Amino acid sequence: MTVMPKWADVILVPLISLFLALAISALVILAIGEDPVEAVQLMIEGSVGSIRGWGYTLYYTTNFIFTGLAVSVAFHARLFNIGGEGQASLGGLGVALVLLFLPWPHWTVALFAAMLGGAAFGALWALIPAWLQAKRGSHIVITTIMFNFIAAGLLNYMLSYTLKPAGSGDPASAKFSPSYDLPTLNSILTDLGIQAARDDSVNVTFLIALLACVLVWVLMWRTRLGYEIRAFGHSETAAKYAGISPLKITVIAMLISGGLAGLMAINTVMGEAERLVLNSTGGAGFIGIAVALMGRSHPIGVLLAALLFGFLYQGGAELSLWTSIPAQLIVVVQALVILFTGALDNMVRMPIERMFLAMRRG
Amino acid sequence: MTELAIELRGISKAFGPVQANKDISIQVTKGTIHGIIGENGAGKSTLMSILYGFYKADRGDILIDGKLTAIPDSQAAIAAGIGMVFQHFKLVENFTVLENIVLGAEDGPWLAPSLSKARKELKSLAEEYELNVDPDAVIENIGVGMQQRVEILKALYRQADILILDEPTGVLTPAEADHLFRILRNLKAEGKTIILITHKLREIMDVTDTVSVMRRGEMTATVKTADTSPTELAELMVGRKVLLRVEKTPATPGAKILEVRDLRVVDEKGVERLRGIDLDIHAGEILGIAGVAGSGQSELLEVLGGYRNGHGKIVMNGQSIDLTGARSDGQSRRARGIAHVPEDRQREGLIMDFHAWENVAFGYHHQDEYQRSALLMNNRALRQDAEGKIERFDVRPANCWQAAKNFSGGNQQKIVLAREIERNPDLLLIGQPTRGVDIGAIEFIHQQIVALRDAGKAILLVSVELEEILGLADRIAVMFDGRIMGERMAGTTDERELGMLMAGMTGDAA
Amino acid sequence: MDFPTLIQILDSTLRLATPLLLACLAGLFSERAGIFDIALEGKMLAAAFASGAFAAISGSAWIGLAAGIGASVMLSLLHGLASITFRGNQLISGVAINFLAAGLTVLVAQHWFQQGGRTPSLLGDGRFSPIKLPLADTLSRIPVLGPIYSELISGHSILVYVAIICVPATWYVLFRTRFGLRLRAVGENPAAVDTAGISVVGLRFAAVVICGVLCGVAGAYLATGLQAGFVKDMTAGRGFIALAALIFAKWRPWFALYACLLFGLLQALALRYQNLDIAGIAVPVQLMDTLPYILTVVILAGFVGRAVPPRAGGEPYVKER
Amino acid sequence: MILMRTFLGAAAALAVSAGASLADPAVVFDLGGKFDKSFNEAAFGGAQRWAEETGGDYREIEMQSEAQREQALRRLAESGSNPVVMTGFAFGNVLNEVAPDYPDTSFVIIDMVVDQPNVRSVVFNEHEGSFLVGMMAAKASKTGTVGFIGGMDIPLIRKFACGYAQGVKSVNPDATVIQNMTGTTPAAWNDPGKGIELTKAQISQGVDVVYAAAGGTGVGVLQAAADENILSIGVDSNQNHLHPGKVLTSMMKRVDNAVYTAFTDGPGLETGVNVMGLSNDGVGYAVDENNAELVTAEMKTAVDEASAKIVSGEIAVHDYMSDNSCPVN
Repeated sequence: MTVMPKWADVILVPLISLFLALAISALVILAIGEDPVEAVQLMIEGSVGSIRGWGYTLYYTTNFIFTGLAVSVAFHARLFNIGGEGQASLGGLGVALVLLFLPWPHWTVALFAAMLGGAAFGALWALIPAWLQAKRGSHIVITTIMFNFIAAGLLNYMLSYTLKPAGSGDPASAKFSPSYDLPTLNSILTDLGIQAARDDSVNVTFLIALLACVLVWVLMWRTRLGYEIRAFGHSETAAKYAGISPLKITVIAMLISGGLAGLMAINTVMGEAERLVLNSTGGAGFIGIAVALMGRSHPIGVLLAALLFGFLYQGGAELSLWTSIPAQLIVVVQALVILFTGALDNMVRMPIERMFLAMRRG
Repeated sequence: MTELAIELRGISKAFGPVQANKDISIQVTKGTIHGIIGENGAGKSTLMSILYGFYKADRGDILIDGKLTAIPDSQAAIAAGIGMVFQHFKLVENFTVLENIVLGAEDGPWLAPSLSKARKELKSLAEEYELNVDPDAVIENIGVGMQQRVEILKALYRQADILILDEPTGVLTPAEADHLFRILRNLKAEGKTIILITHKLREIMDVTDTVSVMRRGEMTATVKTADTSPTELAELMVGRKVLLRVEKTPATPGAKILEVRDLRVVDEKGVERLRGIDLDIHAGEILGIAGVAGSGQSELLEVLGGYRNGHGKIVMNGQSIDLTGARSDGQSRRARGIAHVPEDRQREGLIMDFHAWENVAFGYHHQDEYQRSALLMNNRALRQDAEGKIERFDVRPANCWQAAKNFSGGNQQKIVLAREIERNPDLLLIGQPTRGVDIGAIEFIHQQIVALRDAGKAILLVSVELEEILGLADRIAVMFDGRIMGERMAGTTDERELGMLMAGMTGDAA
Repeated sequence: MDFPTLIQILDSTLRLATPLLLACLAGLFSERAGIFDIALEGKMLAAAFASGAFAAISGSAWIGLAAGIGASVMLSLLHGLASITFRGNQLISGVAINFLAAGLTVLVAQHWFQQGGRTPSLLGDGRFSPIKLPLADTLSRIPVLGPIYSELISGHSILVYVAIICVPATWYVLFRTRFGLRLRAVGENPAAVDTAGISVVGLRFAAVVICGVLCGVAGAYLATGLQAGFVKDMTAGRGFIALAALIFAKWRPWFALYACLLFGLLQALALRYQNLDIAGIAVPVQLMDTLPYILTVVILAGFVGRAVPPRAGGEPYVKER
Repeated sequence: MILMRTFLGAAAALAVSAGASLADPAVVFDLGGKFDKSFNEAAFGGAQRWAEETGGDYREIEMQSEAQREQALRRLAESGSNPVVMTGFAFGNVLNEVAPDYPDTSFVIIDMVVDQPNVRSVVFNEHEGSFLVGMMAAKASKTGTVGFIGGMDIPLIRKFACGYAQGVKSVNPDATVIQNMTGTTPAAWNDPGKGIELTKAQISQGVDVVYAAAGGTGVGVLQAAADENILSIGVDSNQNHLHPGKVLTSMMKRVDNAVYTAFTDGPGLETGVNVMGLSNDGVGYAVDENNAELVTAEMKTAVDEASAKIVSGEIAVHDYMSDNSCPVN
């Protein structure tokens, strides 16, 4: 029995949860002896107060769109893909291998190839947990956690022994060819004659992320596969009754999920670092969980939540640059958002449901 | 002497917007068996759960032995001498019988003394009431009848004077049910009070002293069993005159549609659920499968519907059907003209969170008319199709944007039926067509099934309601323990004969 | 490998297995009661910070231990609130708690000590120092057994012995007491417990609090026993290895001990040998580090004995209607 | 409206603070953080010394993630900080890109050579300093087995190890040098627990002097050495005070001097590669009241003698990074 109108479910509840998370974050800032108002001002100024700020805000947003969509697609199939981090770092490996060892004539071709490489490696890293879940009943949450660690070990090994250029002290690959540099907001604006910040922040992959939102929406709500994924996610028994193969859906949903997570690497590895470094993901795989939860697994919601987290991330980075508030503040905000929009959802929802019930009766 | 064991006064309980119990009052005399009868969803279980402290009533008083007693939780109910055997047993599957009995009734913080005391107690209880169980057997390894005894023992071990049994015979064979009723009479003789919740009229007439009837959350009547009749009770349950028989003409079976030979199924736990089934179904007939729940009829439906793998031979319209592998699933069965209304529509037949229009295509979503292009689905076509089906099957409310979970049980079933029947299948598999469906919808559903038969289609009907099988089917096969015990023509058999077969007695003995 | 090296490696194994074991048993209590807990890591981290901070402030390892347990139990209660009271998703709650601990520890450490998210180094009574068992010196001259007693068995901090004693204690509580029976039952079928008149919520909260206490001890051991103070992210995935060990042990106490010792041994070997040479094949340290995770995946895949978790695990208990 | 005011207010506040920081120097600490008791802390110490002596202000930033590097450098350059000093080789790549965009800003990078006109690259002859403490280790060792515990397994740390081993062998050619690296990722700088375990493992192999070149991990090494009653050698900063009487000496890498000098030189400082070695007190060993009793006169004489010979070129200490190999091990 629906007691709440849909708008309350998709807008009101997340907003209240977000408000609670932010309110508690403000208390945390107060508790460590800082001024929340000033902190918020600094964050706004640093993230959306300048072209540079926007550049980085959108750069982080791009990451979070990819990982948020990754988690969302898996959520639709009722799979909790906690392995976005590992899949994204493997995606980075894929991008790096494609760009380091194969020649490409132009950045557009290179980008396309890198997308394939990143998505393929990310998908591959999701494939094994998916297969184990579907075929052997291994809990996908545990396997993807384990695969995050295994990915870290693998990447560590590759960067320490295989990809590291001789004589380098950095556990990082060589730089990619400069001809693969992606057009950035900065370079585009400069071409237009607008003086912009010089950096490698937001680049064309942002547009690809937006495209990914559209494609995921089309996939989930306009294709047979999406229909089957959602059906499977809502009821595995019903899906089986309808002749939808659990193995197929689990594997395909996780391949798409892992592929999306892997695609993030074109932004971080190809776009920003222009080489493969350790920890290029920077926790974006985990933020994807918060983004998907907040965005109710809908691409529009994911986009908005990713923007919010992009803002928090860039603002938080600024905060830690100019104040003594550590960037871990953002980790706390992220934790609180996951807590309130995910685990404590009922705490927010139940009183609101009661309220609507009372209104309907009254 | 009419001392009251229980008196409920003005009990009300709502779950969210649903009013499950409305101002219910009831008096249960000590040392009697008191039946509570009503349709599914009438509020019987809720009422008893309140009495057992499982739920808290919004309003109303409970009197035990004439004293006003607050029952905030099950602990209080147990302390007040109430024991309850739930429809779905509340046993820890990988614990032993002994551990299950001791759980919650331990003597002290250490386990060993409790267990040895319970072992002795169990022995004397078993002798007293004919309730033999092996105390060291693990629950998941014993049968349902045995598990039910454990539940009763659990209550007796807690010195219950009042025993509530919720639909206790749903999973029992008639013989097991008879044994249960013998036990209940023994308990009554010992001075225990028993409340029996059921929707089966026969049980009420057989075993109870008094019967209360519930309908839509309200108590409509309480009468002495001796002073009433099944017809009267049925009318009280439903609230109007009921046609207990389905109106249909005799069948005119045509060509053989489905042939099943030596069909075998082994389930996930390695238990053989079907042990060689042979069946034929012809066009224009309804074959009913009778049997106690768990006799293999679910598995039969599932194999035929492509939900589960099996071994053996199935020939449909002269062509054999794959029972394993990629071409053995719901989709390929539908392609062969087999439609399937599953037993559990909420778990299998519908996606409860999907809109009605999405559900109307469920399982057929890959069909050409629903596609816009190779990649995209045509949602508009889906909705148009859904609107037509909703109208023709009188689904209420006629709103294709409403989520399936927000329709009543009957309307949910109509959505499933509309989807499956309008595909014009050669064979319709239909399981528990009217479980949890209100009486008005039952008639409609039965009419649809008969109409499909009259259109020359083959129908395989599985139901645990013997009455429904007898009324609807033309031919009846009875299953027991994964085998078909015998086949009877509906017109020439009766409940007693089928009951013997359901209990595993061969046709000759019956 | 000579005998003294072996003793040393085993000694190191014991030290490294201790936090794993405590966290693993913590997880065992929680998951046996049907509450999945992927936040062992976060609770350990919070406990490590709290114990490091309070030991530094008070100069007493015991006060540190109490603070560590307190911090961990607080997070446990949060997990309980989310997953028991409000019937939220236990995994999501766990993820949130892990992040909360990772962020808050650094934030508070920075605010309190201004040392970049670490606590001051602990000295003297601020740490749990090794305990020499009676006669350790006297017996050390006995060949083979002497060194085993005096070096391997003796000379650990008290929390190591606490962890070991927790194994039989856990077994006893679980299988020989009323509480244990109920705890196991609530993880298998909470409805059975509920209808037997026992509070599911109460039992599960009890389990979650025990989990918090044990994680607290584990974290305190990291900061005040194994090391001398808190550094950010010092648990370094131990909570997840403990989780892996729990699955490896199939939720049984004695097997938890063996699994933790095995994983401790892997860590000890990985620490000692950067590139272990086994039959001419150099095993990179990364492989040693990830071996517990790989083994867990193999176990989960059911290739080496299937791990069946408690049946009601992960599902919030809702009374059926 | 309120939002607008907030924006303007924030902008105004930032403008004021930006104005105040004009031409102040800045230092950027690497991921280990400025309180790693080692490398970054030394840099912090240099900056503090400058601030105390001159009364000046400086900006400081601690890296939290890889992606922040570029952003931090650009923000500092744009907000007028000059010179901008950064600690750690990991900035190399980024600086190479950033420096040309801000020709008016002077950058100083420590532990890495970046060839840009406005960049001063400060590198240290760690192998020379390590050679000296290696000699002291060999002299202090009774077992003839000494240990080395490095942080991340990178050529720079191999350079420490190689210099150390050469020093040990120069005193006692039969000595055994047991080497361990904490790991292959930046996390290796920050894992005192692993430092403790590695030290205990080395002790069981007979090590009685252990040299830690492992950033924050070294704190654990020194701790374990003190607990187990053997000698340790600190690195980068003077770490003798951490466990008085237990730390034989510290291999001083005067990152503090590099930062201090850079700050003092101010905007427009001389660029190019700046090699800090024994000759210009860029490296050395620490003697203070905490280890005075441990360093014998004979030891000191021998080491000082060797130091002079290295400066004069009479002793050539092999630099691992010159060919990625070490003649002894």
